[in-house]
Amino acid sequence: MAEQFSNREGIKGMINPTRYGLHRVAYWLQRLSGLGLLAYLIGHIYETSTILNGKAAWNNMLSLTETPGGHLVLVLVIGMCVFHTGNGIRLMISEGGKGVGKPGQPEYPYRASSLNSKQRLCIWVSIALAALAMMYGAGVLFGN
Amino acid sequence: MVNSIDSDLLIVGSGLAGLRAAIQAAKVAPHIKIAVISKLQVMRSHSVSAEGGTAAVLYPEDGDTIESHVYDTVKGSDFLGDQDVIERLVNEMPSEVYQLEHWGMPWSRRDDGRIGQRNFGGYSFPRATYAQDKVGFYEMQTLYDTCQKFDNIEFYNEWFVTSIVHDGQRFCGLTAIEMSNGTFYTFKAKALIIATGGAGRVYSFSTYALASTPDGLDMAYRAGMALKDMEFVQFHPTGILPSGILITEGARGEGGYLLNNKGERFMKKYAPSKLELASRDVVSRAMITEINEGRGFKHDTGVDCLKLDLRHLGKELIIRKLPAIREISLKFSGIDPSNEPVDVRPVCHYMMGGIHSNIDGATEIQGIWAAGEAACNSVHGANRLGANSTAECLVWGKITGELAAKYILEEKSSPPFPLHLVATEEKRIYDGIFRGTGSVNPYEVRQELTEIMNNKSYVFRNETDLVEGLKLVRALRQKTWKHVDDKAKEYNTNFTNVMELDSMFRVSEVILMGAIWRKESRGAHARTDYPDRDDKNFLAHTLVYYDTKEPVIKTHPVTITKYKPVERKY
Amino acid sequence: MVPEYYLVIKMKESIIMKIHYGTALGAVALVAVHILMRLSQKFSDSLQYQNVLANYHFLPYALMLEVILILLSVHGFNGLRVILLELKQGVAYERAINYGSIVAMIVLVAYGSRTILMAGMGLS
Amino acid sequence: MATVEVPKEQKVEPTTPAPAPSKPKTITLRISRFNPSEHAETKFEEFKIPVQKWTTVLEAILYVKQSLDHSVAVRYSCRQASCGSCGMKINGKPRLACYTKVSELESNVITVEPMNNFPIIRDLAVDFKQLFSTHKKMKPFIINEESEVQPGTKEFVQTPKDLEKFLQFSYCIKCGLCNSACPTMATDKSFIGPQGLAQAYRYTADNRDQGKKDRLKIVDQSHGIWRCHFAGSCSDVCPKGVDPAMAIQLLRGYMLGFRK
Ligand SMILES: Cc1cc2nc3c(=O)[nH]c(=O)nc-3n(C[C@H](O)[C@H](O)[C@H](O)COP(=O)(O)OP(=O)(O)OC[C@H]3O[C@@H](n4cnc5c(N)ncnc54)[C@H](O)[C@@H]3O)c2cc1C
Ligand code: HEM
Ligand code: SF4
Ligand code: F3S
Ligand code: FES
Repeated sequence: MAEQFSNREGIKGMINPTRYGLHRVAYWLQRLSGLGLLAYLIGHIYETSTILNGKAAWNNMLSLTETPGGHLVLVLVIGMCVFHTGNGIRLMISEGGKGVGKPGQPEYPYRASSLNSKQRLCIWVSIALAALAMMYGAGVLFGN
Repeated sequence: MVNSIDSDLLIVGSGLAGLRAAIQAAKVAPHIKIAVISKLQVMRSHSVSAEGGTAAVLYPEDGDTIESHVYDTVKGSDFLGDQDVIERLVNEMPSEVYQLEHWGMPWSRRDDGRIGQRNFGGYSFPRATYAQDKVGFYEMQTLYDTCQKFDNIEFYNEWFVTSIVHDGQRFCGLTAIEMSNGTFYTFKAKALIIATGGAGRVYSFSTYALASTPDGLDMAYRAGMALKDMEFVQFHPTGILPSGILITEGARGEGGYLLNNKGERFMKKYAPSKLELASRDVVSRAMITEINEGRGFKHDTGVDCLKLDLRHLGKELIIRKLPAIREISLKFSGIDPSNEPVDVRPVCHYMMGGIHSNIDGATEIQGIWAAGEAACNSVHGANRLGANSTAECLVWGKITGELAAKYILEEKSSPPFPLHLVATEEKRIYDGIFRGTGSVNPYEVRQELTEIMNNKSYVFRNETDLVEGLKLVRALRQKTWKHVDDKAKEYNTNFTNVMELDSMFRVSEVILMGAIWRKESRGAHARTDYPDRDDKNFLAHTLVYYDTKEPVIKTHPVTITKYKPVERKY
Repeated sequence: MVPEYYLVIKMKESIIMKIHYGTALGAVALVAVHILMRLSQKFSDSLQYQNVLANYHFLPYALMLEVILILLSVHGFNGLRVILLELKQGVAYERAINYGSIVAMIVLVAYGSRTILMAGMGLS
Repeated sequence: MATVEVPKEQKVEPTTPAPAPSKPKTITLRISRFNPSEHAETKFEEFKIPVQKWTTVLEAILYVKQSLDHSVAVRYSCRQASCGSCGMKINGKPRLACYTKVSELESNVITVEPMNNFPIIRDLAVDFKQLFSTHKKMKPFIINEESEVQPGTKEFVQTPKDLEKFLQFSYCIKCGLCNSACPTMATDKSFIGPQGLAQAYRYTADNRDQGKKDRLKIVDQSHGIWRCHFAGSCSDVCPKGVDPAMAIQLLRGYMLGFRK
């Protein structure tokens, strides 16, 4: 059957973080932060490479990055990094089959035990830590 | 030119019987081509709804015996069951349960790891082997999954079979429509197993899946095979309101009570020793009597009902052993059975009758076998015991699968294919139905037909009602409902629904004619005008043959080996 | 399903993903050190040309940066590979993605290493 | 058999005065109509229909089919959530139509669309070929040399505890809702999907089975188990409590060496 009739939800469906609960939001944030961090990593490596071109070049670069805009990006990177790390650790543990609940006879009304409260707590904690780190970072960067 | 598919063995129907047959045939003959054809996707068959259990004598060491299962079944059948057939069922069953278990069936277990069994109506030993209360579902899953082992089983999901083609003696093939694109096909093969299940949707209040219409029965009937004992329709005591979804007998097997509006366990009047666990015909009649005598409740919908009380079983037991019942009542009726009794009423649940077949499942045409609920090898006689039907599907699935495979291996030549029959069939369905013209809504006609059946041939019957019913059915048939509004080829269920309705008319007529003919009360067939069993005139099976004018009724003897008919009491 | 042997480097997916997890784990520890070192002084000071160069001259730190660089490139580009693999399928496309991500890893590591190496050897 | 004891009379509480029959209310049902061989795109048709408090979405659709427009294409059978036929997108989320009461949606407009990630045959009916063939590839059966019984064979011993290890995953009715909710499935047409992966685990976790090695090899491919990112949407929509997300992570646990 031609793929145009396949009715796949496509990227929009993949991205849409609503509808399916907190795990889906975490999935989406993990992706987004991963990509963001990758972009930052590339940028960061380019940024540091200017040190090879001497102090002038380095300071030139600093004048680009050491700006309110640049600091905003850094704050975001801090948030992404903390969330991605925290949630990443949760994922590594869960994907190894730990903490996703124990199989047993489900009881109506069914509540999936892999979506249990510990899991949800971990996601919230990752988000909260990210928020805290961002505030701290903002304090350091924007404070004098 | 009509599209054609060649195969060796065709199995129509993918319920328990069809799947069990496919596996057995594939085991016996790994190189033949097996096609399982179903108008549903294969594991969506009605069998997934079976709940309570499958009867088998597993643990003689605990006191169960083969004789006891045989006798319970004979007695349950009100002595109309063929006793050699019943013995075969009972003898084959234990190994079927173990076979399913070896294929992955999640039977519920006792603490020591053995398979669990529970009480069921009409049995003198708890031998309904169970897997929570989703027995049929798990059995279907086990069989469907096991089928995936075999590469010579091909599934035709959503192919609507319309007719059987034979040359008068031997089977030749089938005609069918591929529903996803509407293409008409012929199948050519050496052997056929009909496993199209029951036909309970001819009644408006029914536990059956919406797809359980009598197409398969009708196909065989039109092809000249007899329908046997069709007047025996089982009404299960506990259909939940308002949907008619089944509350398994297991609920009473685990200790549930039936109560009337005085709060009495009224079954003690009707079956003092077995109470709620008397056979189904007995309990259903008791319930209707209570309702008729004014001791029923009125449901929201205005329907009379009684209460099934499970509260004393406790929430814990209900969750562990009857989870599906809990789910069904919570979801569909908004009642938690551990806090509140549920509203129930007798409901159409099983067809004892079916395509006339012998102890091997062979029909009157060479190369055609029938298995499962569609078949009538007379294992259930006038009333089926709960848990014996899934058993029957397994046993005759296996037997017919094996015999058909061996027949194919031995049979060298196929008869010439009577192509003119295919042309006739094409004309019947396309000119007669698809391109028909009419003004009457076929769905309203179906509703009316099923209500006539519900009103005129329910738990209690009498001559006036039945004759009136037959007249009404025949009059309804004259209306111009044979047309299809939807003209698309793809997934045209309007078309298949009208074909189903067409078959419902013929089979309803057979049910009514059999019921009028049988002037006695036996098993599920209770005539208020002939309240007693009449072994002198009616200890015989009814056969009904198709004829263009009026169906022809004949009889067939009952096989009695050990147990002479005696009065039946619970 | 697309056959899996279009990968010339016939690495099982489970091995690849174990590397993904492994690199992530390694990175957690090292990135933490990296950031803490930066925070041990005033942030703007940490960016002073001399201070940064001094870091590169400190061999253990330079080595750590190199390790972080490798871990994160592998992890990051494999992550990207995964996302792209799920976006679209097809033998040619998937082969391009698989090779592309390896090339990207190598390029990024090479480019970053150049900085570490040259800055570390005092070539600037 | 033990004689049945006749218990003490049990009183049903005097029935609360029969609740007044709830009056039907009218809602709007929007059905997505599309026949790929005839139309270029999907359009919605609206129907006004009466519903009661127990009316399910399936019943509502069948009301339309039977009384207003016979040509609506929809798949159904058991009407009791055990056959898996009637999965569709109801008000934006994948659900079983027979298992969703109109009243619980708390909306006067109900929109039904075919499930995502399955090709549309027509209207609400979608094509399951891929799900079925993927299911088959997972070797969903007991792999054990002794799986055929001989005369005199008894059961494999399996305690209630052993049973619990896989029972929940055998609740799966192959309705496909999980596959239609999974974000990987939304773009990856080669992904095995939660339904198949959960079944691979179901048989692997069965103490009668010896096919673990085979199945681990099957799921370890570039569009296999590693394409699950524990988004949990599968378990969020599963109507039967199967929790495929759990099954997948447990299966992956074997591969990461966290579990034996
Ligand atoms: C709610 C309920 C609960 C039950 N519980 C129990 C129980 O606890 N214990 C017990 O022993 N029995 C029980 N029964 C009875 C038992 O489930 C059935 O008798 C049995 O499942 C019938 O199986 P089958 O294989 O004969 O047919 P089915 O499962 O009904 O399958 C019929 C097949 O035929 C196909 N078909 C029909 N017409 C056509 C056509 N025209 N073209 C192509 N294919 C066609 C259908 O698609 C389907 O695949 C129960 C029945 C009901 C209704
Ligand atoms: C330092 C701690 C980090 C940890 C613990 C970590 C952990 C993880 C984990 C477990 C995944 C897999 C998620 C899944 O299975 O869906 C992942 C994905 C990913 N990571 Fe990291 N990571 C870290 C840092 C980084 C960094 C710094 C980058 C950027 C270079 C990065 C980029 C990515 C990308 C692009 C993905 C793919 C996203 C996806 O598949 O949805 N990660 N990470
Ligand atoms: S796992 Fe749940 S949602 Fe998925 S197919 Fe099975 S029953 Fe449906
Ligand atoms: S939604 Fe998909 S990503 Fe994994 S947890 Fe379920 S399969
Ligand atoms: S009709 Fe069977 S699951 Fe809905």
